[in-house]
Amino acid sequence: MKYSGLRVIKEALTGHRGWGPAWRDPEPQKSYDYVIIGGGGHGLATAYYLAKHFGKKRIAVLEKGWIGGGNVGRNTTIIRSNYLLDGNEPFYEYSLKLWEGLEQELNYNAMVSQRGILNLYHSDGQRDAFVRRGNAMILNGADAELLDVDQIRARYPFLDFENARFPIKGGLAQHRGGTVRHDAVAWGYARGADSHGVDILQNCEVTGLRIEAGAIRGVETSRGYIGAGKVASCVAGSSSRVMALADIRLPIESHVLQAFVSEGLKPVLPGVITFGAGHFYCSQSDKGGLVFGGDIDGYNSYAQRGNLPTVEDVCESGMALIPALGRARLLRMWGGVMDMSMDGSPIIDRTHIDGLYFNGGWCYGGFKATPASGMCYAHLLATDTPHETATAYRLDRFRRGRMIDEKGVGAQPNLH
Amino acid sequence: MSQKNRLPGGQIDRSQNLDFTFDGKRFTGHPGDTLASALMANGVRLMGRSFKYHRPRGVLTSGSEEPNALVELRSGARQEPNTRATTAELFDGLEARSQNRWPSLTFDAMAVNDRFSNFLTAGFYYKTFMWPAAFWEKLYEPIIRKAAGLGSLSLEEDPDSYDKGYLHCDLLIVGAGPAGLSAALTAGRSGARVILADEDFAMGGRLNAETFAIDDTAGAEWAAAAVAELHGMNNVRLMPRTTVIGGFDHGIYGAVERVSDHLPTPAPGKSRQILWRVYTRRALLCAGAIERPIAFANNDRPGILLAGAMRAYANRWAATPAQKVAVFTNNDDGHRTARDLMAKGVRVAAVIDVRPDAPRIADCELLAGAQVIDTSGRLGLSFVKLRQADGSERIIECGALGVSGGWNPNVHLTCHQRGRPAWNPAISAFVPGTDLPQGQSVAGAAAGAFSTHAALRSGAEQAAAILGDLGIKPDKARLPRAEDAPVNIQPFWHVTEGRGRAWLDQQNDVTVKDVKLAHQENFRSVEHLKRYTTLGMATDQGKTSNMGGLAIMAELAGKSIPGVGTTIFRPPYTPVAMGTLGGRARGAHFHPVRETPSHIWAREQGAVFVEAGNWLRAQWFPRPGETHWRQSVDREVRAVRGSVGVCDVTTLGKIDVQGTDAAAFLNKVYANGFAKLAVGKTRYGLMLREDGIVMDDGTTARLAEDHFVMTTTTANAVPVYRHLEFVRQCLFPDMDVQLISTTEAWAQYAVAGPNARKLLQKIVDPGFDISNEAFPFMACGAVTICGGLRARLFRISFSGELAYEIAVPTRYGDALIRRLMAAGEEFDVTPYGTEALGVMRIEKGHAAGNELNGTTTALNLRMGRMVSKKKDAIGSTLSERAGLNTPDALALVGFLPKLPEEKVTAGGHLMNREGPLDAKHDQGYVTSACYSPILNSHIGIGYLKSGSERMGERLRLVSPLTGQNIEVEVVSAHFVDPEGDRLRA
Amino acid sequence: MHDLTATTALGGTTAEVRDFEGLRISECPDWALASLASRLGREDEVAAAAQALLGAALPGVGACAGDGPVTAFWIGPEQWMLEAPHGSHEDLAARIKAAMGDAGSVTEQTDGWVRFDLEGAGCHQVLELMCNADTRRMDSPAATRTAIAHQSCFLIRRADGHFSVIGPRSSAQSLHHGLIEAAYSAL
Amino acid sequence: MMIDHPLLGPRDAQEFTYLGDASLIDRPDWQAEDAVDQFHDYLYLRDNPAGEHRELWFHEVGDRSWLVVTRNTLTHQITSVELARDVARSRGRSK
Repeated sequence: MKYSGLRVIKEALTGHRGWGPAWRDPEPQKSYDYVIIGGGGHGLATAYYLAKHFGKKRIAVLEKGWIGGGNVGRNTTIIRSNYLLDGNEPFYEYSLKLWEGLEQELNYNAMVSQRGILNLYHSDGQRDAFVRRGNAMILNGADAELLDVDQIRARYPFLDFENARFPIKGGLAQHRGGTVRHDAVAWGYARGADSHGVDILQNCEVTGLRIEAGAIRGVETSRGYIGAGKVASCVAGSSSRVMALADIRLPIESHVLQAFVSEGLKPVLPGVITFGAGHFYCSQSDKGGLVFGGDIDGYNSYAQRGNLPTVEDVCESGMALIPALGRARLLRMWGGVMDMSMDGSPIIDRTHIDGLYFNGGWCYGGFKATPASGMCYAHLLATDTPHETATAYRLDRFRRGRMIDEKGVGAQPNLH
Repeated sequence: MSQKNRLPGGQIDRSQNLDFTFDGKRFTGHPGDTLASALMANGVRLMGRSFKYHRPRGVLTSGSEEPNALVELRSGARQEPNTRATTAELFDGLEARSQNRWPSLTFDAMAVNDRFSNFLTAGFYYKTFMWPAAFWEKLYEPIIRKAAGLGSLSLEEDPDSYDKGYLHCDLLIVGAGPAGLSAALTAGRSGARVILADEDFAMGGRLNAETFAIDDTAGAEWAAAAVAELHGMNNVRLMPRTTVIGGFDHGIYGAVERVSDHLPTPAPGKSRQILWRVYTRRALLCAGAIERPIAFANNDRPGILLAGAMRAYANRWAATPAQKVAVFTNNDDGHRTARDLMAKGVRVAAVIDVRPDAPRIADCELLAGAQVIDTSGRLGLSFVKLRQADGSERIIECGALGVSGGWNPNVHLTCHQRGRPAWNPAISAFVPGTDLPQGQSVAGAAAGAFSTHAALRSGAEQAAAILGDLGIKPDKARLPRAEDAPVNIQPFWHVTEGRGRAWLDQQNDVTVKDVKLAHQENFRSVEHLKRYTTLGMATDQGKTSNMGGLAIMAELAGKSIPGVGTTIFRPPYTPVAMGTLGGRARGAHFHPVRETPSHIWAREQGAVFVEAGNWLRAQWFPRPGETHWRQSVDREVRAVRGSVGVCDVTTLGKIDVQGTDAAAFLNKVYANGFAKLAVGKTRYGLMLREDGIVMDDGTTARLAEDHFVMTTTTANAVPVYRHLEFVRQCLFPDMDVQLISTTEAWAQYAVAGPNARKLLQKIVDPGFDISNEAFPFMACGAVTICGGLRARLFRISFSGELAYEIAVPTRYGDALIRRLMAAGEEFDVTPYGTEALGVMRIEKGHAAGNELNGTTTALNLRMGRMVSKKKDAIGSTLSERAGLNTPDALALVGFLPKLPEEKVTAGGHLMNREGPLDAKHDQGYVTSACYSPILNSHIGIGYLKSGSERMGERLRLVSPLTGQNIEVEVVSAHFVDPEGDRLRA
Repeated sequence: MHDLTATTALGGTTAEVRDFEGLRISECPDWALASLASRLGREDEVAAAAQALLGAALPGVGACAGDGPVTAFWIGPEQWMLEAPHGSHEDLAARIKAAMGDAGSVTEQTDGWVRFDLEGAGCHQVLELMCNADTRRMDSPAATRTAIAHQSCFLIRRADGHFSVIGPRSSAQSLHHGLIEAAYSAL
Repeated sequence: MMIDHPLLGPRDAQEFTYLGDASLIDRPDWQAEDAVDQFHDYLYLRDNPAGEHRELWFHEVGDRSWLVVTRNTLTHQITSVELARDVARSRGRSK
């Protein structure tokens, strides 16, 4: 059902009786051409583009719980394409361009809001690195601007410019960056995919992969066996668990990342801001909550909950950057399971098993990548060739010595 | 204004008056009041506006679960948005303002939203505001943002300070109601180390709000006596005004103590709040229960509150929302409210009980089997409309309505480690599940034991069981007598009849209709319901509203309530000030400051300092007349290259490596060989990560056969030490090698320049020959200076000049820098800072932080040959991977601009002179750049594809970010003295 | 004898002492420190040599030993820190090395650290705002390592109501500031 | 989290620095035919189990011991803690 201004008015006047389900809850069919494991943002986006842009049929998305219940429903909603390395920047810029057209594409208001993102720097070394990065962004067709302290003070007068332990020396801004209403991304793609015939199967957990003669045949699920031509894993933090069903070990560790929201406040922060001398980034939602986060807790975990020291570390950094936050109250903290890869960059690739595909290793950058990840994964599934912006995201890059290490910390996932 | 709704009795001190203002209006209350109770006593029912529709709202509860009565407390920099009037202790001079209304609380222009409520239903935003695309950021969103949010921040720096601390106990008891006090008495009398925490300023929990007797005394008095006894035990720590905000792994609890919030301002030196991390062996949750409302049409008018809260205001705070009230209930507990208020002389118009067989109640009309179908009254309740058992309608006049839908055990903390509550049909509520956090038990109403007797008993029993587990003999005391009324309840969630909206989440304005719409649109999982309608996402996290939403979704889906399940309870239990979680690590004290031995002296010289990690280092030393940093830095560089300069290099990491296998160990951690390094010599070492990427570099000196001193870069001192311990303990556990950091034990100065030796010869004691022959380049050894002070001398050079580093025990560092300056006068010795150091190392093409960026290999640094293939060293194997050894691999080279005055930009990208300027044609980038006063030109070093073969080639250096596009020539990175004659002089 | 004047970690020529209600916080610069670690397989020789030096056996995990001028506390497996008055033992490391020979690795640590002593009944209230050590239940004497004001410090309980905080010398100012603020807040 | 240090008893995990899978102790032979492949698997591939995980922690703010901690990644429950040096020796590592 198309959403339109007229429709909204009509429904309002007739008690909203006309609104139908945003997506169906069909029974599983015996088999599908494409089975996508994981009803998160990436899985739903993949299904949507596979059906809409590549015209594929007989597609199912299998979700062990409720769709959008993973990291797309548990993140700090930031979109940006301020990456440095050749392997990454074109992909994330492509993703940002897809965000820019998302509402019209989906006929669903995911509240894509290009409020801008500002990364602060506090040392000459950081400045040099940001200059290199900003140049890489521009040379890749993205936008970037280097701001001096006065320009930052004008926009964020309440940052600590007076008494800071690590004085702000400038910042790298991407004005096209911003935030998106995260749940709506899952719902919008689900509604779009459903309207193109994709079966979204909730409470359908994959318990096994049926592989014969080196080729995938189907998946065992909590709702029975489902045959499949191609099976595409897209389960973020659960990547290792699903791929273990095919005896595949990954260059990935699962770590918990916490995020936080404050009580609702009248507008404070116009855009997204990132502290360069500690672990803190923050934006303000349309409802008025300050949405912020910092570093991962730092140890392997599937527990979806964090520990107090990380909360304190984030809030210490928050107070160091914005001393006026002292009397704002942290309302809720939550933890998501991140698929931290060995170089901090993702993987979108085929596996050595015919018909089995893998998408993962998003670390905590997965949300902003949702549209491009879906499009590139759909491209790979439909054509068996990588999308031009995702050619570097290969499984064997570590064996070949082709790491894509933005942070330069090496094979230690908890440092990326 | 008089306290017209103040009742007799209560736990307030009428001998003292406290003056306060609400929206500028002056009122009076008493010690013991909360802001809410004082306002109620003064006849104020309207206290706030709702989030979305700006509906007038009054107090709903008497505790921290309050959704409606939120105010901006205090003013100026201390303004606290969204403060619950129900927990704010009254103090003299308290200032409070209502929120989210304009121009005033009684007339709020935004209340117009309420007229458009048909449009603003759940999910409305997702369906509209899409046309035209560009309007979202420009028009719609700004309007929405302006309207949204509740209170506002002052945006001034918080003037208060906050502490963080650690506590340890055998047993943490959360909640000091009957169960908690009973448990604390049992554990305290048994000698266990107990902490009893309660969020309230008065311990006793519901005992303070009820009229029950315990033994022969009033409950409140029994509580006071129990607290007094506990106070006398030095093994018990009583913590009122302390909210346990979360339970974390392995028995660690977070608790926030409000030290000064009941005072106008904190006392000098004292903090506003303290975050306690409590290490517990066991924890007992006695957090009681939270009453839940019943949804019916227009159930949100000021004056409609929970029955238990109405009772608490009357009994504890001697306040009533109106002189004539009614009660609407589905259980016996609601009747208590009627009885208690009547006892206080308040007229109770009727008790409306949905149960046809409701028990009689004396002196008050009981309307059994009746339901409230609507209410009326502008800005406050005037009438309630009923449907009676016989089907007739009836209107009752009353100024307040106490509503009771039953009680929910407060299971919040049992779920912080993903535990799920279980449904108990006997009380139609969720109780703690079996998957409690490690070491946690639950007692009293929190466990579903609702009567006072049951609470006292389960508290004592649980405490005794825990003590048994801990091997402490429990004290066996008689259990006091108390009421033991059973729970009689008929599950009832919402009145289906009635045309007006029935509210579930009063702060976020979520109605029964919204839940129905979510169901209709297939947002049926509880998480979808919550996210689509925002039910339970307000500042109260749905403490009074979630159950209603679940029950209605269950109805619609034809499922049981446990079948629908609950959303996840997450910390904190109540919102926590960011300042409290930040503690003292703020402003200049965000991180510790590390000062170098010459810090005080450098400050005297007027040095400009720069952060290097936590270190503060002198960046340059301005001289009178120098107006630009470049003047100072150029002078310092010329001085070093022309005569001699001194620089504090203490910050470089120093690790003492000893043992018979010390050399073999260094051979493992360095890519190049160290086994054959002679005693008394120093060698440059290249340290790789196991993935073949450069981790760090530095010089290591061999002081004896079995004794080395390794230097690391300032930034990597800690990670390198950790890595060395890993190699020692985990990879080569039988190597005889011992490690310890000595970074700060020695004050170390670089003495560099043609006159460096002459200067040092003036302070090194005569017995030591440091001539070029006796002490050549890369020599090292122990010496004494200034008449016998032990020191270490290294002939190493970062600047490329004849240079030494001299180290003395740190306490003599200040004296040594002064001595060097005095002794060096004849050479015009010049102190130089990190900038000049940087310029000189770039002139020499030495790699530093900008070059060692975590992606560079030895090959990139043109040190590929240093990676020995004849031995096993960390990183040597994986450095052989093809992708790290491509023919066009990046190589470190130098760049000279075509015009010397053209700035070379670090971070600029290199492009072929002809051809497009885009990422696809990137040839490399500049890592470091500076102005060289020696070459009288800007210079840079950086990485260039196949750099080694491209000397003399002309390239474009582009930095669109800084608007630069110049021509540069590729040259060797060794701009100055490539043969190294100077440093061997 | 050399003619260079020493400064304390806080930058003075005399030690800083601050008094509070029930607590004295004093900088203690007059102590020499040296670390000792057993070489692999030479543990017994080190133990014997240390016995002679300390007049007591080397302390076990978390413990302190010695009542003469030289005392020791445990800092890690087969690793100890030795303390002695600076005036008489500025050459502490050299003396220990002489006693150990090549059986032990010895490193001068004197100026790697700053020592603050907390004396008085208020020490527990201050320390519970500074570190996670359970100071009330700590043995006396005993030593542990703990984070204080974001710095890795040794905490030694010398006697009831007497603790030493030994932290990194370069951040003495920050450590001192933290202790002082905690004292104002707690006492 | 609390880590029950074999020497020091329960210590807050805050005092430790985490490295990762304890299999990092099993460093391959640099002279093996397929050394590069072995080192690749050693350094980059992980079981990353949802359940019992043996992992390396360094007692940074403590006694500088590397520990092998056996911890359940679903519940965070810790079932054993050993000195990494002992584990390394038991797995045949020496010089």
